[in-house]
Amino acid sequence: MKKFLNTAESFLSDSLAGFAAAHPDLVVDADNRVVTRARGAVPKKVGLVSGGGSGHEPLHSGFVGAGMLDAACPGEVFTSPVPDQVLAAVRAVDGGAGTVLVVKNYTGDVMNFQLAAELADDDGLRVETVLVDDDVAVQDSTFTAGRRGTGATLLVEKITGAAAARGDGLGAVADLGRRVNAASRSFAVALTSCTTPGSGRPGFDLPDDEIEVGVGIHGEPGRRREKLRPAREIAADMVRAVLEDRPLSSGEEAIVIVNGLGATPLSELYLVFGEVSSLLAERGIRIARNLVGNYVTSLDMAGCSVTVCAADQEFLDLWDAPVNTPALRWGC
Amino acid sequence: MKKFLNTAESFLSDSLAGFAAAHPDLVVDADNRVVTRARGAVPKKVGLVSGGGSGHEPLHSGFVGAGMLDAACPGEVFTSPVPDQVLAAVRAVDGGAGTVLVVKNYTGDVMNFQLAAELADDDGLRVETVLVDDDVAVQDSTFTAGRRGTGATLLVEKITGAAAARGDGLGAVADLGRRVNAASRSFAVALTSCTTPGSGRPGFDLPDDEIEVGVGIHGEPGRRREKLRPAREIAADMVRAVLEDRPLSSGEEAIVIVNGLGATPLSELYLVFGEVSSLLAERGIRIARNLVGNYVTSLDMAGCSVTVCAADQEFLDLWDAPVNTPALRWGC
Amino acid sequence: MDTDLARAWVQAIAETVAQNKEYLTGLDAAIGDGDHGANMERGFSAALEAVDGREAASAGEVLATAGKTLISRVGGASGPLYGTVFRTLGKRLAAPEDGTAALADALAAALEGVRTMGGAQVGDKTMVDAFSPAVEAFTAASDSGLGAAARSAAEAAEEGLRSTVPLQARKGRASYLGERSIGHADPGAASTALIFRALAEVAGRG
Amino acid sequence: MDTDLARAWVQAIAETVAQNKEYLTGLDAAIGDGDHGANMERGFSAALEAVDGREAASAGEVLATAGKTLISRVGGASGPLYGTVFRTLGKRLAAPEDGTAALADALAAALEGVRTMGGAQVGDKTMVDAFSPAVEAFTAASDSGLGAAARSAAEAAEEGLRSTVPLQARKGRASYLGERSIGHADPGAASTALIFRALAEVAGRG
Ligand SMILES: Nc1ncnc2c1ncn2[C@@H]1O[C@H](COP(=O)(O)OP(=O)(O)O)[C@@H](O)[C@H]1O
Ligand SMILES: Nc1ncnc2c1ncn2[C@@H]1O[C@H](COP(=O)(O)OP(=O)(O)O)[C@@H](O)[C@H]1O
Ligand SMILES: [Mg+2]
Ligand SMILES: [Mg+2]
Ligand SMILES: [Mg+2]
Ligand SMILES: [Mg+2]
Repeated sequence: MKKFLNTAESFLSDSLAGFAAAHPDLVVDADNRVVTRARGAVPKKVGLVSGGGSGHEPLHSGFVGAGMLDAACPGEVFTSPVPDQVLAAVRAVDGGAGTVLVVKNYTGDVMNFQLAAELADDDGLRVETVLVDDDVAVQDSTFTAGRRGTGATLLVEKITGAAAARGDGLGAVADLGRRVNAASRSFAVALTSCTTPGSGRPGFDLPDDEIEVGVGIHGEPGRRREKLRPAREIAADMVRAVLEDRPLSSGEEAIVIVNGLGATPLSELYLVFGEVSSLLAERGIRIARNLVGNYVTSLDMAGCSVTVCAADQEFLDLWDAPVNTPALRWGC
Repeated sequence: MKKFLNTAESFLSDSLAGFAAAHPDLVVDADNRVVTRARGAVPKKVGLVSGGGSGHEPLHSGFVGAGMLDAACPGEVFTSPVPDQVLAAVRAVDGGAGTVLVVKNYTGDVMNFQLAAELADDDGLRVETVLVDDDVAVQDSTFTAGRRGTGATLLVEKITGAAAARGDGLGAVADLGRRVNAASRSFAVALTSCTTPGSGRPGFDLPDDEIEVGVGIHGEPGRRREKLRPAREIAADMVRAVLEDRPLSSGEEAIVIVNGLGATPLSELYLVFGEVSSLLAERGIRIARNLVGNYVTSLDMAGCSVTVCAADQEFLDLWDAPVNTPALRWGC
Repeated sequence: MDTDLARAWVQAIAETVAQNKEYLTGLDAAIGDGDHGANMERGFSAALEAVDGREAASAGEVLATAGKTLISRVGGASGPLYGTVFRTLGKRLAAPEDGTAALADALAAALEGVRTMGGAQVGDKTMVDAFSPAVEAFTAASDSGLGAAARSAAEAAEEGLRSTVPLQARKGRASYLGERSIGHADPGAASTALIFRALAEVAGRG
Repeated sequence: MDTDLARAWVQAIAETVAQNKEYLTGLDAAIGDGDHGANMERGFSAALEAVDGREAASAGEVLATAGKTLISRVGGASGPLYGTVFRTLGKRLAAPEDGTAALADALAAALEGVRTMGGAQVGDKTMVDAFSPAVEAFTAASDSGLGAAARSAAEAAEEGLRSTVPLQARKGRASYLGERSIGHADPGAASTALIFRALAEVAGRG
């Protein structure tokens, strides 16, 4: 394993210390492992908290700031945060209007955020949870853990963040988040695995001509292994998987994210975006907004995900609303 | 080689097509391979053009936009652009006030931009060149090719871009660029090599416990090979190399960039930034501004560079000035 | 179960998960995300510290402390689940005179807690596949005393662990792999087996 | 040199650099940035297309077209340098009656152009290390006719290429490696050797 770190044990706290040094306009509570905006709770604004295992940077800490999250709770690498962390975050951001928790659908995240919500309830704090489960590579069934939350998390956090900023109430923000999630689908392909500081070894080994198709963001193997093919064909498979699950008609508008998993150069992500945009154009689907870059990553995994969100005008307006965070910034 | 591409030959044009699709507010001239702002030449504003081999994205195309570059000329991967490209860019952005060319100090870039400058002169266009050569890993001597241009390119492009936007004249913008370059030093370390689409093989092989110290941004080996050590020690070596060449006194202010070379996760870059910021704090140097992320990359190389720029108030004001490009955006 | 035994159990678990960290992580890397070893080590070393640093009136108090610590320190799926196990045991073993039969009942309640929280059934390829047969075996053998019951439970848990290998996962991260989860043992079932083996060891000492 | 020979030379270079693309790239990957093969192939295939698609009154016109095309299509260090070489040859070989002595002078001027543009001397581990001895050898043998002069130049260029191996680079990308550039042949010297060998071949045919 080759990484810039001091010890595997101190990786997260050292990295958070650097994050704190780089962003003096944010507050990093190193003990509780909570990142908040400098101003703290905003009276009457719905608070927005997310979190999850670390290793997906800039998600979630990089999305704390005006117009997006009020707080992020980074867990250990690939390990959901503990309820105490989430509770500390809720307490820090609650301005009296309640707090929305954006939770990616993983058993651990769901349970820990659920415990936190119960603790918050004990404190008399109102909390609503929005579960993100956009990854169509995973079978969706009540008999399984259901779909993973991946790229759509960014969409939910941005759009609900804007709604909270304009003064929407707790129920409205949560409902909006659920609508964004329901309108979004993702699919990812990996060229390599990734290595956690703790394990020191890649999650899987891939020959030099094979890819993992349908991977998540935790270095786990995907649904199947395939030979490497031209980007055009891989993109076509990703777009097909996404649109089969949530068809968009000709004339509909979409927000599209081509997201790098960590080690894939921007030039390749743009190339994939070019293919995706041609494929959607062929179907008459209009890409109203897009994002190309590393946003929801999986440590040093090479690969990318494609997220398509069927966007109505409200989504687009809230997407365009000002945002000022380390990793997403416009309009301000 | 595992990359998202169709063919090695079409890599650059496919990637540029995706860039064009992703950024409808920019104009990509696919024939000339020139990226410009939608508005074209701004009357009386000094034009700012940069370019170089591709593979360093977001540099340079990702820095085209208000407050930064007027045009970028992406060459083939790791190959400087041809004079025709640069000339087309100069023609496109010249608003009558002349054009500054920001050129990284590589033999190929210097010669091709020089030829372009001569052609522009034949056209009656006024052109000034700012050469960036910040990499202290390379011996600086008139008998050699001199130092490479790396991370400081971003500083020069941002700060001169702001100066051009506020209406500074040709000579003033060029001089400012030279001052920024003179105040900046960089040093980089690689954990892995990178693979160009054309060659299909990494530039060098590194055992799992070794790093290349003093690398550039073209996959070439560095000055020496070392055992992997804790990030704290590697950061100390980088900071020492930079400050030995351009000492900063206690109390001085700096703009610091911890830049990923392409495949290094943000969490590790923040960790390195944390170490760098402790090391500078020990010396009483104040980090007035910072940037942590992938800005001047080397395809899929894992590694990072540290750039320190001794900043006066003018640099800081121009750094803070609004910028609206795909990869750098604030204040607007 | 008295406080000493409860402490000894927590200590034995802390030791065995530390020794088996790589093993648990390796299982989790194959079909999960490779953190189960680290999660268990972090959790039980913290739990041990917590119970060691604190007077307790009953085994239940010791185990409740361990459970709360697991919830506060582990995260992931295993944190709340094992946290629930030990908090439930804690609640149920409040009386100093609680014996093997009471422990059997408490373990059954703990299993119920895991099932309620995670929704997994036997056959879903989770810790339940080891926990459930272990509780059954413990209950069946509880008349023969703690040592025998715990040994029997540990064997059943290990058998349950082996039974996860051919299964396709329906819960937890391994479920994302679909058919590709077949052929691997479940990491949580493996840690459950360690937990029951640790109980058998400390019970055997007495 | 007549127009046919000039065209044949450009074609022979295009063929040999295409065949040796991997070889040139490999040399460049070791001490540079791994694009020299692609650069040379892109440049000379474009040059060949340009000279084939165009009537020319003299060898000079053919070579000037090749030179301009190299400048417009290659980029990198080799584009302007080889572009200068062929543009200079083009300027100097304007008269149809230009013979071997004129070519010798033109080659010397081309070398001077490379030196002026790149600032490299013999011993700096660049194409100059192959080009300079090739020009000397060509000039020395120019009385013996084009074929003999070109063969002698090709041998000198190849000898010059070998001489770059023990050198430490002072110009071009390889200079960034300092002492680590020692032990590798210079890619530009290798392509220069191919260019002179191509001249020897087409001259030998006539
Ligand atoms: N719904 C569930 N019910 C019971 N046990 C579960 C459930 N989901 C996961 N587990 C157990 O948790 C184990 C994984 O724990 P761990 O790796 O620590 O957490 P995570 O999966 O969050 O990384 C699995 O091997 C499985 O035994
Ligand atoms: N200053 C120089 N003078 C002469 N030749 C040079 C100079 N710099 C580089 N070269 C030649 O150019 C070759 C590299 O060409 P190429 O790889 O195509 O360009 P780049 O170095 O820009 O990638 C080197 O091997 C060397 O022979
Ligand atoms: Mg986990
Ligand atoms: Mg090059
Ligand atoms: Mg796990
Ligand atoms: Mg080269």
